[in-house]
Amino acid sequence: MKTLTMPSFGSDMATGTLAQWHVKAGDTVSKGDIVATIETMKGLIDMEVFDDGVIESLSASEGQELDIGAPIAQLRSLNENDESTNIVEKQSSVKSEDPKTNINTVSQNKALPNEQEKNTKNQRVEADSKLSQQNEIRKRDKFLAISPAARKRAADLGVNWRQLSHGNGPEGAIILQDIDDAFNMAAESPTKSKPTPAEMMRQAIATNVSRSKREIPHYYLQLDVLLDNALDCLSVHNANLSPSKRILVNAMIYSAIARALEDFPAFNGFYIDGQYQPSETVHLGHAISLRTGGIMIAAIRDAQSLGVIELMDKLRDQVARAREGGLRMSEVTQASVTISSIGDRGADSMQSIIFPPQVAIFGLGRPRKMPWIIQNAIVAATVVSISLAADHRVSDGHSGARLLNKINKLLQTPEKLL
Amino acid sequence: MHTNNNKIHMDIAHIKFLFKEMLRIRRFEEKCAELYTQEKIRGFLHLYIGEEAVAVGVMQALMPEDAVFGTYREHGHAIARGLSMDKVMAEMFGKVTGSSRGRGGSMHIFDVEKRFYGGNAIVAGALPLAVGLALANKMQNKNNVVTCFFGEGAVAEGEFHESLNLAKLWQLPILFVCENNGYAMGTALAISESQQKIFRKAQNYGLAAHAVDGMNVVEVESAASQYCHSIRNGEGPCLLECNTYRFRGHSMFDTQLYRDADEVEQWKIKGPIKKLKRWLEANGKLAADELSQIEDEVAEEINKAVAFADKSPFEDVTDLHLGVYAEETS
Amino acid sequence: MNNKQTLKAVITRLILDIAPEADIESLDPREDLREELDLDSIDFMKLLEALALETGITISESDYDQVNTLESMIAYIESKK
Amino acid sequence: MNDQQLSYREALRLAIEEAMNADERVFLLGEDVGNYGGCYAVSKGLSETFGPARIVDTPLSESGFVGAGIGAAIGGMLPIVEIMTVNFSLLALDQIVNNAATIRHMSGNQVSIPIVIRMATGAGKQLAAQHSHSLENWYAHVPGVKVLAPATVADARYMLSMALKDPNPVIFFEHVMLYNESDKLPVPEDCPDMHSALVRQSGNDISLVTYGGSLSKTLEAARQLAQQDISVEVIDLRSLRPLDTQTIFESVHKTHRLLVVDEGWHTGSLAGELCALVAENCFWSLDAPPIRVCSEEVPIPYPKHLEDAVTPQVEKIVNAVQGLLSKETVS
Repeated sequence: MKTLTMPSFGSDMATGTLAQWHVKAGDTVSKGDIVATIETMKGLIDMEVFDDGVIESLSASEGQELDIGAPIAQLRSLNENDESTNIVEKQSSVKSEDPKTNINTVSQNKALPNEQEKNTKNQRVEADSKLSQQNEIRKRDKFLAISPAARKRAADLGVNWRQLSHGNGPEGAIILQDIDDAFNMAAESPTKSKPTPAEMMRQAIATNVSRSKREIPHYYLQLDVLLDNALDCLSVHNANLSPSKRILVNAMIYSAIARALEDFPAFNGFYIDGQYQPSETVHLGHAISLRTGGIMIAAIRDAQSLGVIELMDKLRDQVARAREGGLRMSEVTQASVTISSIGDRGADSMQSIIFPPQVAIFGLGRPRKMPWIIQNAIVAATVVSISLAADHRVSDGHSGARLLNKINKLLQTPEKLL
Repeated sequence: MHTNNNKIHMDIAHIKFLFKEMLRIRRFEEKCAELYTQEKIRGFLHLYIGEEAVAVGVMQALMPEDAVFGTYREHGHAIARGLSMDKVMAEMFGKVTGSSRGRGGSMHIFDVEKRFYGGNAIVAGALPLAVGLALANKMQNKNNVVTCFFGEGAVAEGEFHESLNLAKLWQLPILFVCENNGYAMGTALAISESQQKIFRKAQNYGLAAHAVDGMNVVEVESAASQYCHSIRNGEGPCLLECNTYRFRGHSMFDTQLYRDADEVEQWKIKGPIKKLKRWLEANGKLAADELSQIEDEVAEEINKAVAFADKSPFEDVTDLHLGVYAEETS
Repeated sequence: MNNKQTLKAVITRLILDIAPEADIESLDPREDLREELDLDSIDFMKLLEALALETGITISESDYDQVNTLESMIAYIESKK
Repeated sequence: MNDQQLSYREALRLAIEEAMNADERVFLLGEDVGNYGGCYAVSKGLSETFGPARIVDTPLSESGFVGAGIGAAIGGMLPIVEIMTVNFSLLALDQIVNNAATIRHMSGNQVSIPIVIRMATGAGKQLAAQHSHSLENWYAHVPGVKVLAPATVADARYMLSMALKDPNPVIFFEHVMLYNESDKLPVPEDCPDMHSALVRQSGNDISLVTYGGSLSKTLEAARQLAQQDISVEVIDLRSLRPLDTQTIFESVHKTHRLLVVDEGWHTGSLAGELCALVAENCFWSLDAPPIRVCSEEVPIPYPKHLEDAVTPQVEKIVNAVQGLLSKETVS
């Protein structure tokens, strides 16, 4: 059985109307006979049949409009199993064929025409409303024209071009020369002296910590941790090493913290635009105090996978480079959690402020001798206070406490950390 | 087929060959019509049904080294010139295995090995090209004939007059073949040309020219052979006007309001294939089983071509820029 | 320049290498070296390393508390010479 | 003989003569190229040397003989077609765009069309609107052809030789005001690859990009601007398709400013294309909008004072640069 379908007479023809049948069910037809007349936008065109056979049934009525390819009649060919005539049916037509790479796929992956029109219509509505908002904004603050090159130069030199009242370009537009002048003027004039690097850093720290305090709901926990096992382990290890190879106890504590964090993703990641994104690895930021004032946070990448020796080398290297201003941009910006240590001459304990967009910060007090109860007996012990400040939007005290205990447990078996 | 003292003696085997060649074109074009209504072939499709005798007749007079320029109604030219149906069909399917990598479609079939320099969608657009190729042959002392097909519509274009003048001015080895089918799309010859005898226009430019019954393949072949013979003797360009008729519309989307149905029927009776079949049968040279065997062979060749075209891949979009310039070809 | 003074000069130079802005002149030799000059543990280790190279004396971890001041550091090294 | 002078037209003739001597397939066809010696005397004397079979005078059938040239290229010849001026080439646009530029790609890379089509172009001889067009950009718009515009005697001499060795159809524009220019006898080293632009003068404040007949005006404007210590970089495109965008971008990244001098009309000009390319690729280096000095949007008028008012002139270029640098001139 072969289906006769509404024929296409041109690519711009989507439908056709069956104006008139010239055959009825039961009629025999031969190849080339005109079986119907089709009404198109250009007028009437005869439709021929391409096979000999007998009309089985007509499925479209006169005057009916149908899509191209829609069935309009059934034709029983003379020898029912005549393979050759319906070879064409088995192959899928060019349009519906889905070849891997062809010129059609370029058009296929566009949305269907009418959806596409719908999208562009409501895009246009959105665009108009956005435009009117921008005009509002622009009216409000004076629109300052600046050339692209000047904008780039201002960014490079750290000049805030918005403070310039006008420029030397057309209609007062700000151009390169204005940026260079502003930069040089700031450098030369003693009164309005250019902020020294230290002052700029202080300003940066100020804005950062105040923002952190304002936005992040901190909660604080603190735990005193016995250090004697770690110290004994280290003194054995450092015994016959030259000073520059010796391991500091802080490196041991950092390593314990980094490994513990592997099981506590809520304390190692980034909170950005209302969304928390845990970090797959621990980039352990540690605060390095600079002799000229201020601190820098350097990140030890993948700290959880480093042995204490390796971690110590990284620590020593980063501190040295930080003090020579040689830290790489990536090292300064990529910490996923931070540790701030008061050092062995500081206070007993320290609570810190989280560095956004991180969600936790540890504070180490100075290792100190104090009485300690072991199996109901008082002994002299060396203890360090480890504090944890964390973001209550992401974690809660209970899991923070379990984290501190995990760190404590790791520090009691120091040889595993080496 | 052999020509002596330029009187053509046709043996029966050759006449049957002509019959089958015309039938191959006829059935090929009918299959194209079917595939077009099923949206397998897109773009414009101009069928050669009714004019088969012209292409088949003229091609017998050509050598492999001779060149052919077709028109956009070129399937008959291509098949009669010996291009494979597979490549022609694949070209209309837009497939990379097509004669022009699928980039030209029905109106731009190229096959340089067969010296077939394409159809051309600009009416009379190819006439100057043919003149140029003939000029190159002459300058390189190649004694080949360039054949340029065009419809009677082309004679209204300036390029027809410029080309015929250049051809005669430079005594070029070129055979112009005018397929006068009476209509330039919807414009009858009578309402577009003061002088409707196209060969007279050529005679005015000094070309040897005359008209033949374009429905009689034998007459077309003998006329074309005589002209090619004189061209190869250096007697300059010729024009052969073949009075013929297209049984289908200008293209697939044509309501044919410009002519009435019985005129078409009249011409169908004088159709080239029907005429030759009647002659062969009358002389007992074409038995019924032999005819159906020919039909089966033709149908098989066509179905193989459709299958080949259908399963061929499209050109990869990343090759889009290949061939814009010579250096970017691979 | 007797032995003590040469040792003091050496230690002072090594400290300045590590902390160039350190105010050595006003340093009370009996005050805690690290406290006064704000040397953290890494700086202190670099100092001991430099001293070991310069004087051939390596100060072990257990002896750290014997070298807390400038004076005690000089005495410790002299005793080991 | 080092002070021997060579004119722009003689340079073209040398290139044609050299190619025709070297290869039998090279021949010249066009209106009045033979007996008349060429309407701008480029082919004077060639007919005596090579004979009418290779220096072919054609009837006034631009579509016919340009199409024939293209057909001859298909047939294995290396034709040079001379169209008297770009103004008459409009009759042959169909053959150039639909056949020469298209057939290689459309035939699936089977057909090669090695042809050079030469045309005079531009205004300045008071020939009025129909004989003064600058339509290089119409051809530079079409993929499949190359478009060259030599502005100097050396470029005329050696870019034509390179074009004649190129396997693609090349449209070769000769500005009418250049034919009489002369310069010392060029040597091949004077002429880099035909596809690359050339920094005729380096500078730091602004990049002036131009081609063909406008180069001399641009260099004169640069000279005058130098006196007001404005350092101008002048770039001669030489090839209009393909465009040597690398040289242009490097210059704009350095100077931060672009002015294009183009004798075509503003709308749809090659200068417009250059400004778009620079805006897209050098946006963050721009310290001023990329601007153009083109012809006024009127048919080129006959009288000298009007023709000069319409077409790019040195003063217009100087004023445009000053406006851009917002440095008021002293005078």
